[in-house]
Amino acid sequence: MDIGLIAQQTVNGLMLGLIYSLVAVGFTLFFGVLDVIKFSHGDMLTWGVFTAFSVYLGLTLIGLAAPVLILVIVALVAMAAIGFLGAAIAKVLIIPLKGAPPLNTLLITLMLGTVLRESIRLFYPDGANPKHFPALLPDWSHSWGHFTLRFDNALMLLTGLLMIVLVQLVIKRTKLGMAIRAVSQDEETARVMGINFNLVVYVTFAIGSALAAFAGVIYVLYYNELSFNMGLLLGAIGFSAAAVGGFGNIYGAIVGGFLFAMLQSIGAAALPFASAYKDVFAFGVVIVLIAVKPTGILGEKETERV
Amino acid sequence: MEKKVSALSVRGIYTGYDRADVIEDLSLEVEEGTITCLLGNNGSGKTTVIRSILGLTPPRAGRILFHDADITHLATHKIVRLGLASIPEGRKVFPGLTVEENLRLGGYQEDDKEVLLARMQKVYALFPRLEERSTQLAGTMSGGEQAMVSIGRGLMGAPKLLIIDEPSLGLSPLLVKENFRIIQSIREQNITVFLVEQNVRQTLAISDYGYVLSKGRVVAQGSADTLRDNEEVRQAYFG
Amino acid sequence: MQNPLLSISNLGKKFGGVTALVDLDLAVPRNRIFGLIGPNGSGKTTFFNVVTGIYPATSGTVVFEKEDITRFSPQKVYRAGVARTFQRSRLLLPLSILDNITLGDHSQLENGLFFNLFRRRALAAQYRQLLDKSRDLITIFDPGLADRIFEPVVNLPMISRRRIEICRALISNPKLLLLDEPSAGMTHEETHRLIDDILQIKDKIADLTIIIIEHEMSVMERITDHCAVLNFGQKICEGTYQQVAADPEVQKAYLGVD
Amino acid sequence: MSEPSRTHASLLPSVAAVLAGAVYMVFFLAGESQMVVFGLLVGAVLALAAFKHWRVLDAVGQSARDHQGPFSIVVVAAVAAVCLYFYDDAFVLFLLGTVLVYVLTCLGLNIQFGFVGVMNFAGASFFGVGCYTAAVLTKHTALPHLLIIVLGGLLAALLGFVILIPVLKTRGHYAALVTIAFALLFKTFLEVNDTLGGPQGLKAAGLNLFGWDVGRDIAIGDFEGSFYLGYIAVILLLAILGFIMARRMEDSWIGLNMDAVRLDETVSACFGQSIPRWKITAFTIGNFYCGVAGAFYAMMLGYIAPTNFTFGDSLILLSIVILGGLGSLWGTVVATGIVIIIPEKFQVLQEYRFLLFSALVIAILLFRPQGLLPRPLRGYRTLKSLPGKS
Amino acid sequence: EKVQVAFIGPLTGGVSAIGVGGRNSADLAVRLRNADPKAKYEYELVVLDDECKPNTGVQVATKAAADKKIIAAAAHYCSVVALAGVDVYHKFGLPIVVWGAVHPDITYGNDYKEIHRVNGTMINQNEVAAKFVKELGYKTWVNLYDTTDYGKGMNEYFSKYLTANGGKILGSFGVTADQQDFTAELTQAKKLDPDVIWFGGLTPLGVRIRLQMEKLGLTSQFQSCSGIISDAYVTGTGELAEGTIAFREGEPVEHLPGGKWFMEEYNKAGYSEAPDAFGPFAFVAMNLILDTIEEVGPKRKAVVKRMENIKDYKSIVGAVTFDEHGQNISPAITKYVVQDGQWVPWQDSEYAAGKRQLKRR
Ligand SMILES: Nc1ncnc2c1ncn2[C@@H]1O[C@H](COP(=O)(O)OP(=O)(O)OP(=O)(O)O)[C@@H](O)[C@H]1O
Ligand SMILES: Nc1ncnc2c1ncn2[C@@H]1O[C@H](COP(=O)(O)OP(=O)(O)OP(=O)(O)O)[C@@H](O)[C@H]1O
Ligand SMILES: [Mg+2]
Ligand SMILES: [Mg+2]
Repeated sequence: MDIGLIAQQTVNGLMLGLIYSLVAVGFTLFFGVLDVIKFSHGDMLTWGVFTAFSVYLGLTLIGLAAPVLILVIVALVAMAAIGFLGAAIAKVLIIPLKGAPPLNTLLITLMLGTVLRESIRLFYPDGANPKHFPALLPDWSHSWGHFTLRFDNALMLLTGLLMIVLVQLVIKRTKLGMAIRAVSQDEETARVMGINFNLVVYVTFAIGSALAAFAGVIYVLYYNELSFNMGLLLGAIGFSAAAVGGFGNIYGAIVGGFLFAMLQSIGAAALPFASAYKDVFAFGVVIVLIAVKPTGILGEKETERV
Repeated sequence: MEKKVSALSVRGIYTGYDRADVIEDLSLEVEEGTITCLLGNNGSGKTTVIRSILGLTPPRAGRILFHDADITHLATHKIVRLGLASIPEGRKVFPGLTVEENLRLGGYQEDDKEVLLARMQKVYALFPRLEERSTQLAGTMSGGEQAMVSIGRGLMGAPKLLIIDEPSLGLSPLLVKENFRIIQSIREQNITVFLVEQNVRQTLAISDYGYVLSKGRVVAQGSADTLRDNEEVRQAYFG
Repeated sequence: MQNPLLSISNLGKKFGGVTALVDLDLAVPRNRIFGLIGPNGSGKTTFFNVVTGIYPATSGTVVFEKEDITRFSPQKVYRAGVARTFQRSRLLLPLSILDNITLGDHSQLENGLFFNLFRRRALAAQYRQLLDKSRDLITIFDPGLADRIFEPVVNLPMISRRRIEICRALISNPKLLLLDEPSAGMTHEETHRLIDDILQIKDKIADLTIIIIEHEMSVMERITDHCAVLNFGQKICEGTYQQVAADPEVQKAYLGVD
Repeated sequence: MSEPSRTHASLLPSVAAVLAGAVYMVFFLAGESQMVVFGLLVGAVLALAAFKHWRVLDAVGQSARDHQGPFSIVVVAAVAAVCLYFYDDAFVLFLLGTVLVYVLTCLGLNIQFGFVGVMNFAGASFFGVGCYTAAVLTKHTALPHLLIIVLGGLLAALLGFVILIPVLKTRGHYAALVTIAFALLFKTFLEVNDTLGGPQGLKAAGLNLFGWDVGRDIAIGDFEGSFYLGYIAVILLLAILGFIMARRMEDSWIGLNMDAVRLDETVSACFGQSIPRWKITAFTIGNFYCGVAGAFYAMMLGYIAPTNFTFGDSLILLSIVILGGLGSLWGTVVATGIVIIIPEKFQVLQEYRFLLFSALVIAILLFRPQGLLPRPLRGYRTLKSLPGKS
Repeated sequence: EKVQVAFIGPLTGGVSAIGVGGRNSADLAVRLRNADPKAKYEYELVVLDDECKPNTGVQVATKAAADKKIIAAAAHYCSVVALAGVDVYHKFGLPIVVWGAVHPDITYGNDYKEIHRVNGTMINQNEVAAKFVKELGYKTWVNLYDTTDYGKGMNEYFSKYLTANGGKILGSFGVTADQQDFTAELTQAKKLDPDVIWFGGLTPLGVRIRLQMEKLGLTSQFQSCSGIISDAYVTGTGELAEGTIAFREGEPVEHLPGGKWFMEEYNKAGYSEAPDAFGPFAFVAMNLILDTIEEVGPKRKAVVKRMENIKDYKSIVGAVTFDEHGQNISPAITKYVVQDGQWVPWQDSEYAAGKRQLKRR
């Protein structure tokens, strides 16, 4: 295979990996704070994207024309709105269930995902059909043979990674981060330390959900398309990435996300069988990896002793 | 006569878990600057009293006052922020956090890094083992080492009232003695102590006042000396 | 020593940088109560964990009944006749007292799929037998618990849980019983009742050796025939309780007599 | 020493409850209009709330637990009666048959998840293995169909071994990942690959039992009933068998061992349990249930395709198990009824039905976090009633 | 006397837009009929959701077929579901008219008299398509198709006719129906540098592929099939839709007098969703059912018998004539191209007139 092609596939894989990673970081956060899988995470992303789209339409309606300004507003509003939604979900659905078996949370967020998805399909104008999201970043690009490097891709990649680093810093370096980790270990004792449990959960869900919206904005800038069920598979892959990287570890989510994207790219481009098998290949490798490293690549350390 | 100030006042509380009440019509006072102890058999409800005070299992009826502020239905973190810290029963450390992180969480209310560092040094001086193992995950420490973490974490705060639930559980005799010395020194820093312990002889030796709990009710109370001489208490706890 | 039940030689255990056991040599005689004491973090629990196969030994050997069990899995150690309790009580909280005790008798039960699904009458017979056995056992410790044998253990206070845990370890008639701080958190009176119960059981079961870890010295004094003291994973002293308690090193490191 | 001193409850409340349930089902299933269906649904919720308030439900539960055997027989009789009531309504019978198929499947998942704690997010895949087995074998071989149903179960169990190693090595969410990956992989594999019909799927022959073509309408004397009665008879029998086996498993040392493995692997190991053994047992038996149910379903349905075995379908199966209450066998039965029948009854709502259904499940979970019928403590009740020397 | 007729289609899930559009169109047919004073009966439409899943399909098929009050049904957009349902309809004797599913076997895979179809099969469409694009002068193709029955079938027939006509397929990629990222496949395609990228599948994927082609700087002509002929494709791709070519059975609705009338009535009725690509077919299917019932009365057997020889039935998608399998044999295939944000029949377009150029010609 020639270099240009490889370079192109690498960039493709990086972009895909970034999106997966961003989704996976969200899963890791929720898992980190409440030990729950939030299966509606992918659909939160969809809501983020549709919020962004609506804001975009609104802004163009009032005549705003500067694309970069639009983009910034769109992204901020989407993140704020979905962050708020995430906190609200935590309040109404997650915290009331914290005494119940953890699987109930899984089921309830699963159902919530359906509610979110179906609401868009049914109540968003023409929600059942895919929509076009305009390119808001300048479309400068440069080509070398089969390889086209686009400025906007590079920018997105950078912002995305920056975002992840930011979240990582918040978790590792701030009091909030410590509170999040304490809450995940032992809710009651955390409260006895003076930590406001509910607040920590709200904030975590807000951050995780805002991150989903952010991932959504990146997604839609990259693919220029949105549809009501885009979050479904993205959620499943994000979860897989978080797990294969090792839950509770943000670097694990990154590793998992890029790994998954890489596997899919290899499956589609470099292996002799049909490209449709790429998911079979990627998930197959994931199963094998988990068999070898049962708590993910950067797995959690064993903390239990007898 | 010196004026007595009540740091904690529990008035006629009823507390239970799912069904029956474990605590029935229980009242007690903890005077400021004293060590007050709560004695009782296993399962008599001592921990439940503490949970009620901390708002973890709020009482069904009755009132709890902390320095005259009604904390009966306050959220735990708010109660704690009023100046009430605790060393919980059963070495409840954060297993997945390191020893140092556990200690830092004990000083969660304190923002001044210097102060925290000084306190941590003090804890390390008391329990050198913790300094040695500051990066070990607390969950992998031995039983007694976890007790040290839990006590050290309690010392990291600067409360007005410290509630301690069976601190010497699983500590070696040497450390048990050390532990009682620490509690005494806490009082000397003008921190009120409310203590639950099974080690009755030593507890009464350092306490000012005590309550004896049986099946969720106070069955005896008095100054430490009177309790020590109480025949029933002797039988049950000294053998 | 003639024919010890358990003999440990050269046993070592490391956790990363932490050395929990170093070159430990021990011989535990049959039919005795053997005490293990030592400061916090000196490796006592780790010793239990290595013997029962939860942690693999880093070096050395564990010989039980002339069989080298160093590399045995926990299951095999149990089948060889070693039962234990845990420093932090580990019961199956949602299950009933009966279930928790029954679990200890795993080796005596028929666990085959066919037997359990289709030979229901034989199973029922086994069940009744076990029910009686469990009741009798728990009655020794606390008759009150025998009446509540179908209730979940989650609501029980710690003392009851510890008793149930000991019953769980005893029901299979092990040759070696490992008790890790059984009296922790009990009052004086409760502790001594527990010791009475243990001694009573010990009398009933002909061939039972017990290793007990305790920080409550009155217990050690009353119940042990022989004691070993660990410090920093090493044995620093061995003998009767009176002997080890008189040892200056033990006093300094552990008892705090100044 | 005696049992906890509680008087034996009478059988009456539970029988009354089953009868009421059966009558309700008849009305609910026969209800056509939007108004009737909603009225019945709201009525049921209100009635349950009221009964709960008056402690009627406790009495029913106690009565049912004290009389396992008779209670179960009454339930089966009631189900049979409801089916016979709709003897010529092919659609209602088909729906009831589907419910029974899912009951069997979810019992299997409950053994895996509720008993031993292995979360299986690929239930629909193993179900699908059964379906495909039936479709292929009925077409290409002359094997007796009953044998094919069993083979469906065996093959599903066998395929489970593909992911056995990671399932054994992992716990919790990591184990979930393994089965999720398997579910996604399985469906894609079926679609991409043409040997098993590809995305278009396969036809499956109808069930034929020892020369009895179950797909033919039933005529006995003057009685003329839909052929689905035959299918229901068969699947009812299979479901009962599955239920009895699961119940026996629960009330035996196996159930105890599985509970122990689920709750604390370290303790289990220290008391001689082989953790892999019980995980493999539960996983394999559970998949066997799925496969058997699948094989039967393919024959009843007549046509199968990969889109029936998606990750989403697995999630529905798992929802049933959680909704019913983990490890609760009767809970599974009730939850299956709700999850299968209500969306169908919501057909009048057309495109809004999934939305409402999801909202309904959320509401149930919020108000009933332990599941509809939480699993009672093991009381070895099925053993106690057995005669025998002790 | 109230007569019940049914509509079955996917109202939930990924292709629900088409299903809901079809439902509205069928509903329109019934409404118009009920408003018609000459109508002999009053009709009631029973709507059932098959979710585009065969098991649900069989379930609702059974529901409709077992309900003797329902005389006939306009059914199915998804081929798998139709294939799963035909046995049920036959068993219970319910006449159906398929309004969207394109798999040949639905009609040709059996001899059931109850099954009819107003739209064409994927065979006709691809035969015409292959010939047409070859004649436009293109030489090389890269095929992408989704691995559903629809995409795979399309790929099979298109490839067959294309190679028969001398076209060269440089590579073909199956993709899963919920796939979002096609950059890996398209990068490969870019290297192969074909004249045309052909896609067999439905709108959502079509949109994604067209957009991602642009991302990667792929300048080949984009060609697809009936699955993407929808307003959603145009709105989803924006300006990039321009010049996309695709094919659909039936005469161009907008050409037939009935077509305009249909759109007017549809808008008048005030449905909140568009009829979408197959709305007209659903309308025709339902109308055919209603006409037949009017003619022979509300009896299933009579309807089946009458439908055996439907010939030159005038409809908004052209004349309908059933062959012995119930397949409409007269569907002309219309070639479409997107021009200024509209699907325009090729012959009316500026492309045909030579005013605009497709890519790479
Ligand atoms: N979470 C709970 N749910 C139900 N009952 C409980 C719970 N916690 C404690 N109990 C019951 O409440 C009673 C009092 O328990 P509590 O822990 O307060 O006693 P305690 O005096 O602290 O005993 P210990 O010396 O064991 O610490 C006991 O009978 C116990 O079984
Ligand atoms: N899983 C583990 N990982 C790391 N270190 C461990 C682990 N388990 C034990 N240790 C360390 O090994 C040492 C011995 O621990 P052990 O639990 O055996 O002590 P112990 O003698 O039982 O003490 P205690 O009386 O306090 O229970 C301790 O310092 C402990 O921190
Ligand atoms: Mg207590
Ligand atoms: Mg220990």
